[in-house]
Amino acid sequence: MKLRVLYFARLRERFGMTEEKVELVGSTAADLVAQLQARGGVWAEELGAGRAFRVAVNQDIVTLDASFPENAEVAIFPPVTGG
Amino acid sequence: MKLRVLYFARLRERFGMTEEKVELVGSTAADLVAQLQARGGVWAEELGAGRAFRVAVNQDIVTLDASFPENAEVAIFPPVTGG
Amino acid sequence: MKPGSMKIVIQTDAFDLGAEVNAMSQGRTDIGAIASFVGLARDMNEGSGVQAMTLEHYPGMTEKALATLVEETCARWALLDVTVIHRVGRLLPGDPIVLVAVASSHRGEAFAACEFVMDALKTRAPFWKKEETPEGERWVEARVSDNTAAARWDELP
Amino acid sequence: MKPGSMKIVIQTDAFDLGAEVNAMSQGRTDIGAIASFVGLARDMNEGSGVQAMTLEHYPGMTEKALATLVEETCARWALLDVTVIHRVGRLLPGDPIVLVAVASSHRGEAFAACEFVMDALKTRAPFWKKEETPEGERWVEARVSDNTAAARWDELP
Repeated sequence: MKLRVLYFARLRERFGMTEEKVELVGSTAADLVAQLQARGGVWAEELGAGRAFRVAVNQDIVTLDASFPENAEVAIFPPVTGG
Repeated sequence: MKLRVLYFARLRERFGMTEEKVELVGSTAADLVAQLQARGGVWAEELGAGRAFRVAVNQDIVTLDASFPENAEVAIFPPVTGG
Repeated sequence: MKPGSMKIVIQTDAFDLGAEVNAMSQGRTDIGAIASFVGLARDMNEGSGVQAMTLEHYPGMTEKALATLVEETCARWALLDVTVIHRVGRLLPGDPIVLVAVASSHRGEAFAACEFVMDALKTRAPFWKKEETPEGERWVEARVSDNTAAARWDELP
Repeated sequence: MKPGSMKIVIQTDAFDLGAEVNAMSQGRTDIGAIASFVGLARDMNEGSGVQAMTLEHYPGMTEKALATLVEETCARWALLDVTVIHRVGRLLPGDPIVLVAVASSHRGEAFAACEFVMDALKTRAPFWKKEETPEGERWVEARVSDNTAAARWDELP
């Protein structure tokens, strides 16, 4: 399935991009994270086990077992630090 | 002992005075209240059993067993309602 | 809290929340949080309309009671500044009555201390309200809920 | 709370606490309490000096997350108005970052709701801070204490 994936804050900087189109094999947030980890390098490092990050689907934070609707706007970012 | 006694709010209005000099027979807040109650009328009514009022000595709220220092500034008033 | 960084004022005039809070943070960079509270005169109390109210106080004791209360607050939480302003005299519905502002490094302390000051003020500072209603004038009775609100601080951390 | 009496703004400019709180109470006489909070940029964090910070956010999600949060707050407490303003962009120590103001008939609701909004905002609104320190730039890490502060509202009445 096709997804638009956005990155913010430290992840945006480390991945060197603000967003990309991803053709996902699978349908859940966990599938997406696994596919991105498989790129190795900073992707494996930042999205590896024990690293804290959040996934949002259509601007709501979801758990890793969440399924994506087609053409979802997905975002991956560090725990928030505003306020 | 000689005391200056101030009244505030509803008690000031009901007693018809803002302050008076009292020659107290006894030495505690309870003694003063009993002496004022003995005047009868609004005094007996407002300071009677079950009525809520506060006694302050030199501008600190005290309990009825508190002893007065000589020439104390005493105040009797209803529970406070500011803020 | 550095000496002197506590402001307690009883006045008839209105106050300016923005100016008070700005004065707290002006020229300093160690404050992370300012919690503030404004209490206003409502047009309704105990089920009847209020056209105006008059606040009476006990000059001298009021200042003393508020200073003691603020010192207690500063001993309990790590604070950087506290301001308390309470109006007296005749006020109309919508008029601000009381302002409490508390500055701290972190928000938890600022919120707790600000609410504590308000709860304690409601039971310990010698102010009394007299309301003008269509049925005539009446002195406001102390609320049991205010005693409950003040008492819970005896148990809380 | 009447429809529309909720204001959520993300902006680079400074805000004016006094003006926001005055706007809430202007022309109405049913508000008895306004609790407010201002969070400011500090010159120190995690033991090192902070010369400036830049706030990044997720446009679209930020507004949605804050609107959801405020709706949740209004469902939980009897409120008359809520304002949330959060700044983004580069800020210096002493600069205000966030403002939350909550109006209610009574103070208990106003205090609780204001603190709830701040605690929830800290864990649910997509803002990120990057600090400039003498040792270089660094992204601020989320605080365990913020999760603790947010989680306690799951248990409290």
